[in-house]
Amino acid sequence: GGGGDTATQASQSAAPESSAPAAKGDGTLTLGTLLPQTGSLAYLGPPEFAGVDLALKEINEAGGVLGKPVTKYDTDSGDTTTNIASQSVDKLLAQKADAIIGAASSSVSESVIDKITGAGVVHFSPANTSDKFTTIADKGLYFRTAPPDQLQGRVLGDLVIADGNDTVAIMAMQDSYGTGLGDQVQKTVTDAGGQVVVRVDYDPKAADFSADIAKIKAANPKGIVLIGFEETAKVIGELVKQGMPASKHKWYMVDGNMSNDNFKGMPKGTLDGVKGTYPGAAASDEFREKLLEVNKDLADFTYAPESYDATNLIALAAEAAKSDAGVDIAAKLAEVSKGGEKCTNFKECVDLLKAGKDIDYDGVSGPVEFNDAGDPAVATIGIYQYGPDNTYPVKALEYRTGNIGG
Amino acid sequence: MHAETTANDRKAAATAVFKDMPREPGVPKPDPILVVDNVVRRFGGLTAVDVEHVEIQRGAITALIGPNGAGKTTFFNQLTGFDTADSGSWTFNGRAMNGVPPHKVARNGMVRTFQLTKALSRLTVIENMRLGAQRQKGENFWRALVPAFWTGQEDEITERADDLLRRFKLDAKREDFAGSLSGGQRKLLEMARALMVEPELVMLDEPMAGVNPALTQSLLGHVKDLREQGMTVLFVEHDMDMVRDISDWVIVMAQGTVIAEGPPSTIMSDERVVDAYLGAHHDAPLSDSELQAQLQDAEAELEAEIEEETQK
Amino acid sequence: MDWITILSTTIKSAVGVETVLYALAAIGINIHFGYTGLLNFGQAAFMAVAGYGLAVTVTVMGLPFWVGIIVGLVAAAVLALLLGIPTLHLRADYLAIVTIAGAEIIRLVFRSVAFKDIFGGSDGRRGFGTGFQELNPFPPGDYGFNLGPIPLFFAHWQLWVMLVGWVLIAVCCLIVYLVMKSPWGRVLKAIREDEDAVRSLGKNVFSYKMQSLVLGGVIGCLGGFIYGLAYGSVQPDVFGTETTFYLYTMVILGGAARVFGPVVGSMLFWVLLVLLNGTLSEAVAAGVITFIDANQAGALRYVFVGLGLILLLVFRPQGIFGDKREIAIDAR
Amino acid sequence: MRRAVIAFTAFLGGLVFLLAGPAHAGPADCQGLRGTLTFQGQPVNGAKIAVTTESGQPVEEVTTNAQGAWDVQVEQPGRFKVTLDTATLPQNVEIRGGNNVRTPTVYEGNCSSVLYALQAKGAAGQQQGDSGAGQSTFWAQAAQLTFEGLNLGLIIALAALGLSLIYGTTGLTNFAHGELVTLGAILTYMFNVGFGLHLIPAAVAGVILAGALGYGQDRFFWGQLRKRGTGTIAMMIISIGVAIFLRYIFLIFFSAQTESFAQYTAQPGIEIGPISAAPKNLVAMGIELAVLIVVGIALTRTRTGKAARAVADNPALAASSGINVDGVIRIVWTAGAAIAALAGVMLGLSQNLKYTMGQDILLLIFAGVTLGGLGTAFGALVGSLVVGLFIQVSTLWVPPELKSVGALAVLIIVLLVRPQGILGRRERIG
Amino acid sequence: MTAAEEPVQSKQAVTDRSAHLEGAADAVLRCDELIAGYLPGVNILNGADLYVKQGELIGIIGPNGAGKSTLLKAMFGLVTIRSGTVLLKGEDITNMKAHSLVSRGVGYVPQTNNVFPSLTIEENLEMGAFQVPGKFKERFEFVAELFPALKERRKQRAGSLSGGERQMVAMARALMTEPSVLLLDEPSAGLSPKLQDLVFIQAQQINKAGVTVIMVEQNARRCLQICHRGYVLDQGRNAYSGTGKQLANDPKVIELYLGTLAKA
Ligand SMILES: Nc1ncnc2c1ncn2[C@@H]1O[C@H](COP(=O)(O)OP(=O)(O)OP(=O)(O)O)[C@@H](O)[C@H]1O
Ligand SMILES: Nc1ncnc2c1ncn2[C@@H]1O[C@H](COP(=O)(O)OP(=O)(O)OP(=O)(O)O)[C@@H](O)[C@H]1O
Ligand SMILES: CC(C)C[C@H](N)C(=O)O
Ligand SMILES: [Mg+2]
Ligand SMILES: [Mg+2]
Repeated sequence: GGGGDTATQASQSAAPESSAPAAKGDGTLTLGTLLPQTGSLAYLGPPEFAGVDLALKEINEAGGVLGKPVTKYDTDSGDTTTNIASQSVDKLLAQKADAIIGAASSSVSESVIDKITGAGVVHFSPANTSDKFTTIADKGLYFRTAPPDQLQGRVLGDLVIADGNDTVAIMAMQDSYGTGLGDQVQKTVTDAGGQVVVRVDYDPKAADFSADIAKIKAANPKGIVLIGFEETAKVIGELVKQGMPASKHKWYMVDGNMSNDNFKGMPKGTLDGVKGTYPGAAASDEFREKLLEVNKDLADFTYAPESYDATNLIALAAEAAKSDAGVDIAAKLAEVSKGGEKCTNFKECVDLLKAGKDIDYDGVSGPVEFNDAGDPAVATIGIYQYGPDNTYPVKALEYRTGNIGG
Repeated sequence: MHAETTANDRKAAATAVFKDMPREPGVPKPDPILVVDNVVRRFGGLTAVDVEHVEIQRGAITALIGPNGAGKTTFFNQLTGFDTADSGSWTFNGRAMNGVPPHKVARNGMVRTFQLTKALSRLTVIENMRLGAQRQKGENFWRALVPAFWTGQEDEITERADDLLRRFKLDAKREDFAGSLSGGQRKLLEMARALMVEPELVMLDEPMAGVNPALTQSLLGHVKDLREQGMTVLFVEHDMDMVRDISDWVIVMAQGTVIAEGPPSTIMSDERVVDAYLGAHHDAPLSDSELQAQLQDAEAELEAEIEEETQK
Repeated sequence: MDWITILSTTIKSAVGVETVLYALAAIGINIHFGYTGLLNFGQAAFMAVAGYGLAVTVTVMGLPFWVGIIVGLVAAAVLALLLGIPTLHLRADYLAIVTIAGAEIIRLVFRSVAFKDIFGGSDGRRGFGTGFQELNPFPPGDYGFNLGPIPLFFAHWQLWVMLVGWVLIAVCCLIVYLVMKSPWGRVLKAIREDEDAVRSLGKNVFSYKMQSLVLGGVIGCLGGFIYGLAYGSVQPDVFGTETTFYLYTMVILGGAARVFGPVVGSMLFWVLLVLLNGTLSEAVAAGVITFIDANQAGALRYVFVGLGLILLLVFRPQGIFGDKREIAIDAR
Repeated sequence: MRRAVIAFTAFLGGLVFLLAGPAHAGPADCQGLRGTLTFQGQPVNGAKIAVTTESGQPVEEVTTNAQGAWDVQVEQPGRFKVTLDTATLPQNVEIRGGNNVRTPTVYEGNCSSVLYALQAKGAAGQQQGDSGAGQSTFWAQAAQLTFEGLNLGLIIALAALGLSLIYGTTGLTNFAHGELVTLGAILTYMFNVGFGLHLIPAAVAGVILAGALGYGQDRFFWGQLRKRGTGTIAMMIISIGVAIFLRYIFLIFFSAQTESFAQYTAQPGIEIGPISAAPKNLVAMGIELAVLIVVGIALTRTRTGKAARAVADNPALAASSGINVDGVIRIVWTAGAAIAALAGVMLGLSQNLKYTMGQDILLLIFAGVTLGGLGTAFGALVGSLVVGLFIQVSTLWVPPELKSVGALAVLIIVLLVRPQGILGRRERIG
Repeated sequence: MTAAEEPVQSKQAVTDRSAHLEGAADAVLRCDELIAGYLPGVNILNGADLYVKQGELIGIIGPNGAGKSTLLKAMFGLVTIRSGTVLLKGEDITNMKAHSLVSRGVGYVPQTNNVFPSLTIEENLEMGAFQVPGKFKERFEFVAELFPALKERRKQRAGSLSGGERQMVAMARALMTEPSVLLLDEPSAGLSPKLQDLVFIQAQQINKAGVTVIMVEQNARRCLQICHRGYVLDQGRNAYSGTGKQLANDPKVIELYLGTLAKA
């Protein structure tokens, strides 16, 4: 049966065809977050919220934007099986948000991008990695600090090959993120001499994955790439059940399912040696501690830096534009991200701006330089490895930095 | 209504036809409306119907009698297409009817009622009646959209329906839901509704079971009228008074086969029929003395039993 | 608590696009279930094929908008035939299950990876509403009025969808009214009561059921169009069984087998839902209600929907317009 | 001799590699192609590898070192062609798949790995005999899927039994049955994770509590409705209301996350012939089968069972025969809810818990019940097994995400041929 | 019913309730001024009175829709009584549940829907002996002797039986227990003449054995022949009452309710 909230279309829905209204700043920068509190990415919500909250704290401590403290509304993005996101956007638009930070899931972002950009509001995702957004029609209002999956796919594919997996299975969730990343991994692996013996694009809503795993089992691959969200726990259960544990086959995971929380209930050693990748440069311990001050229960830090950077960038762009209108912010975002005097936090940057300088914000997640598509041009992917306690350390095995374009 | 003479004509005609007819199963009739050949219906090991040959005379009232479970209702089901016969064929007005779906059978002029009534509960009695009418213009979707097409016909139908309701003593219930009728009233509605179809052959399955005798009597008059109007009636009934009163010809079924045919007066004394079906009170209603005798028998038996019990 | 906003959204929802599209689909259900007794639990599929018919025609095949509408209508009619042929011989309860199954098959195919290139997988299709909005006679802007302090405004494109929708509702109600008081409608109602009896009276039951299924399906599919046009997108999961269940709720709420039942039912449903949603989430935000958080407030209103449906059927089983006598007749 | 040398150097190399490992960490100053050739775990030394640009311009030619590794640095990133000279491989070795050309891409500031999988020449059979191997893997997969089908089918059957009991006795098509399944799982979860009970006693407690709630449901709700003379269709719609009501209550208390029980999650499978199964599945299937058989027999053989069927047929007549109709229905509700709860526990055990878990399989439950013939207990078992098997086994041919489509299509087809279901009986007419 | 057929004032007409009150003094089962109905606001029974003494056989006749079945159902707790009382051996059983009446020794055969269609004949009969399962074997033999057809078909589902066969099952089911009061609603309807005889004889026999019987019949003449006393019910009220003979020979009753067909 249908998703939880299928009938929940609340009243205002955006006409995708209407053009962006003219800027009308009201003097206060209002941010909305559209991040997962529920649904299959809920476990990645806390670090993202924490990133935004931390940045906001620092911004307001530094005097706010345009002389006024920044206001913020938190909303839930749910996941694609519900349309909580669309209601949340309605709510944020009604609250006159100038920029919306979110969503985490690419598919969710895709479902609301028309609505947000149609209202002339900046749509800024800290976590969307689907390459679709590079080319999507966004009226110039869509930005992200997360790198498109070309990069992660390349790194992951190379990792799989470097580990000597000549036969590979790819089990990817079916949405724009999963299939996109899956395609990239597949291409890299194949080009480098590996063979993708089976590719299963699965329905994340499926009740069980026994048939999908049986398909993989029949192909008997050396390496198994798991691309998905929270349902990966179920997939792993099934892999173990059907006799393909991580000790016999090499598993690889990705940003959507690398978690320190989700697999704790599993027997010790289930994930021992499993490798995975996710975007983000090595964050300093100091940054992590600051995050923990905001939320002491954080177990994962995925996309916290990106969220932090996104918030700072929006605030800086508003300062640079001297306007809190979405369209004005968007116009300045690329400018503050590159070409100018380097600075690494809001206070530092805003002082430079006030001094009339051109700035280049370098964030915690990386240098963040926006290209024309609103994507970061350069980014870093970390390669992590699980230990016997089914968690992975904060330090990556290796960080690889690369240009998105190649 | 019809003139007295015509009425007697039909009755007389029927009597004349049957007068010298041989009294054997499957006997050919001069003007059969329905001819049945080798109809067989089995349920698992049980052969419910196995009729070799039967003809129903046009314009007459034929009774179909037989013990419980003889296969009468099943036979009706086969003929009207509600159940598929294992084999066999039958013609109605010379047209082969096997394999024809029920609604087509009805449209061809052969309408049946159900022993276990089928009232259309949440339709009013009058709507039940109106439904029976055939060739209604308003039953086509597109014409239904334009009331002008069908209101005239609807009025005619209603008039006819009201007429029947009055005869069947249901006029007081006209606007009530059919679901609120009593058992006997349902029987009446069932029959009245079938007559709305104006069929050539009406097949009534125990129409009077559960109907008050006084009303039965007046309805029999109506059935006779139907014959006068040229309708053929085939009915199943266990009420021998009724069979005797109105039927021109009687067919007897037992264990799926037709065991005897004949006019009511003689068939009631047919030995096989008495054995299989009628039991003690065959040719006349039980008189008081007979009843008394029966009772005494029973009492004696009972006493014997009691004695036995006590002796134990 | 922001009562102005709550009231404004609530009042607007009484005539808003959700009300319109659910009302249309519910009118279809009413023909099926209310009048003919067909327990069609696959109404969402009719909406889906219409929405997708339009979407795929426009986005994938690149044909104009009106071709999409035709494709959607034809798809709905074909679906009715396909669904009807195997199911209409079945008993009511079997029919219910089979129609759910049929609808789910359609939803699963629409969301499947295998047909992603056509139907867009679980993300669905978007960007096909331009043709419709080009016909919009209202120049861009907001239209409406202030009811005291309460602003009641709709954007031009919303207004256009609503206008078309309400005209469709009016036409459908007229058709239902005309047809159900005619002998044609009588046959349907009789079929609802006992098919065999109707057969014995010479009516082609199968044909009537099929006509009913097609009529209700096509009317229901209009709801699918309105959905697609109002949201500019279609997603498979919107057309799940739950949607059909809500449609039934509306039909029963208004009163089954009543011309305006589904329309009033849909209006009430959305008014209550939006009102509850507004009040609850505002109450949580304003700290009036502390024992649940904002997400739980969203769930809570569905708890109330369920509760409302139960209480309604318990205390007013005939719905708003229904006839108590009719309910009291034991259909068994 | 030579072998020993190779082995030794490999060992040394490995050592060096291990030691050098950390050097790889951090942004390696590397822009080019690299790879390692190994054969049966041993490095392959001296194999020639030629790297050209995509258009064929030679870049560099290298030979693998003692560790089997090779490395080519390039100046310009881009797509390259890498060719392994098969003649330089040891005699008994060949490239798996035969193709010795690779076309990797080098990205700025990054090295890309290139892989040549090597195999013994004789082992070509592995490659050629693919069709034979394919056959046997096909059957292995079919066997595994059959097992999965039975596993799922039995869970569905259990849930279906509960539904069928209640339907069979009260005529209620209970759309809230899925929620009864969820309820069992969530209650058990509460005892298990919330109160820290081991899963087995927690399940017992959960099932008992669910049974009690089933009793309460009938006593205070459905029973009252019956008393008011609520019709079956109305009841069915009411059950939709109950389903929505319960589901969102679960959402509020359980939240929308997927959870698992504290014990037996990701239990490793054991191999039994061609199939591999977790012990928990086997135990669960045993319990399911036992419950199904016991209840099925109870229904046809015991007095209460027969009374339940009598009540189903005609409550008024049952009462006239001296059957305590409400009592019987209450027993059925209790048992039905408890069985549904047990199904929920089993489902949670094999698929994890979610507030929609019951709703998600409700359609399959209905399909099972319908396929078997409404209101017959053994029909529900047979129908559900068919559904379960079809769902899983059909994935041999259809994409897994469409697996329910197959089962539902079968439902429709079977009903076309047998409108009364597999074990159902036709009604008499007239 | 038209106005002309309103209960006629004759010597038997029950206008005052004195006769009833007098007779009912030592009755086993008595109903007083019952008012009952199905739909809200519509009464089907409008103050019906009835009593049966120990060992009596009572017949109830009347036109279709008079409320005869409703009266039986009301006594047996299947229709809610809106006012009035039903007493069984002095105990007030108004609106008591049917199954508890069964345990008090009351048996009932409904007019329609009187078998369990999905149960076999044997199981149907088993249900008849639900409260005394130990007696099943013995009673089954007894019933099987009465209706040999049933014994042959014991494994057949009642739903596939013919109308008359069902009626036999229904009757047999009621005979499975040995009730002290038996309510029969048109037990002979749909049966062949032979079996109709059997039913009437059985009714009498049971009655002779000490069972109190109340019988609703449209086979009115036969019913009045065997019963000790009869009631004519019309429009939910007693129209006439008297001994069977009295009623059977009352010209008014004959004209309005019995008809002359059988005499003809
Ligand atoms: N669907 C069925 N399955 C099995 N047996 C059946 C079925 N329908 C009828 N029978 C059997 O076939 C026989 C004939 O039944 P039918 O209803 O035709 O009898 P009938 O002559 O109408 O009897 P009655 O006078 O009692 O109505 C009966 O013994 C009945 O049990
Ligand atoms: N379930 C019901 N719902 C509503 N009204 C009913 C119901 N059953 C019977 N009635 C009404 O009650 C009145 C009396 O019905 P009842 O069945 O008692 O009649 P009866 O005397 O037994 O008639 P019959 O001889 O035809 O069986 C009828 O007019 C009928 O319309
Ligand atoms: C939070 C992330 C796992 C989201 C994912 N990168 C996506 O784009 O869908
Ligand atoms: Mg019969
Ligand atoms: Mg009666």
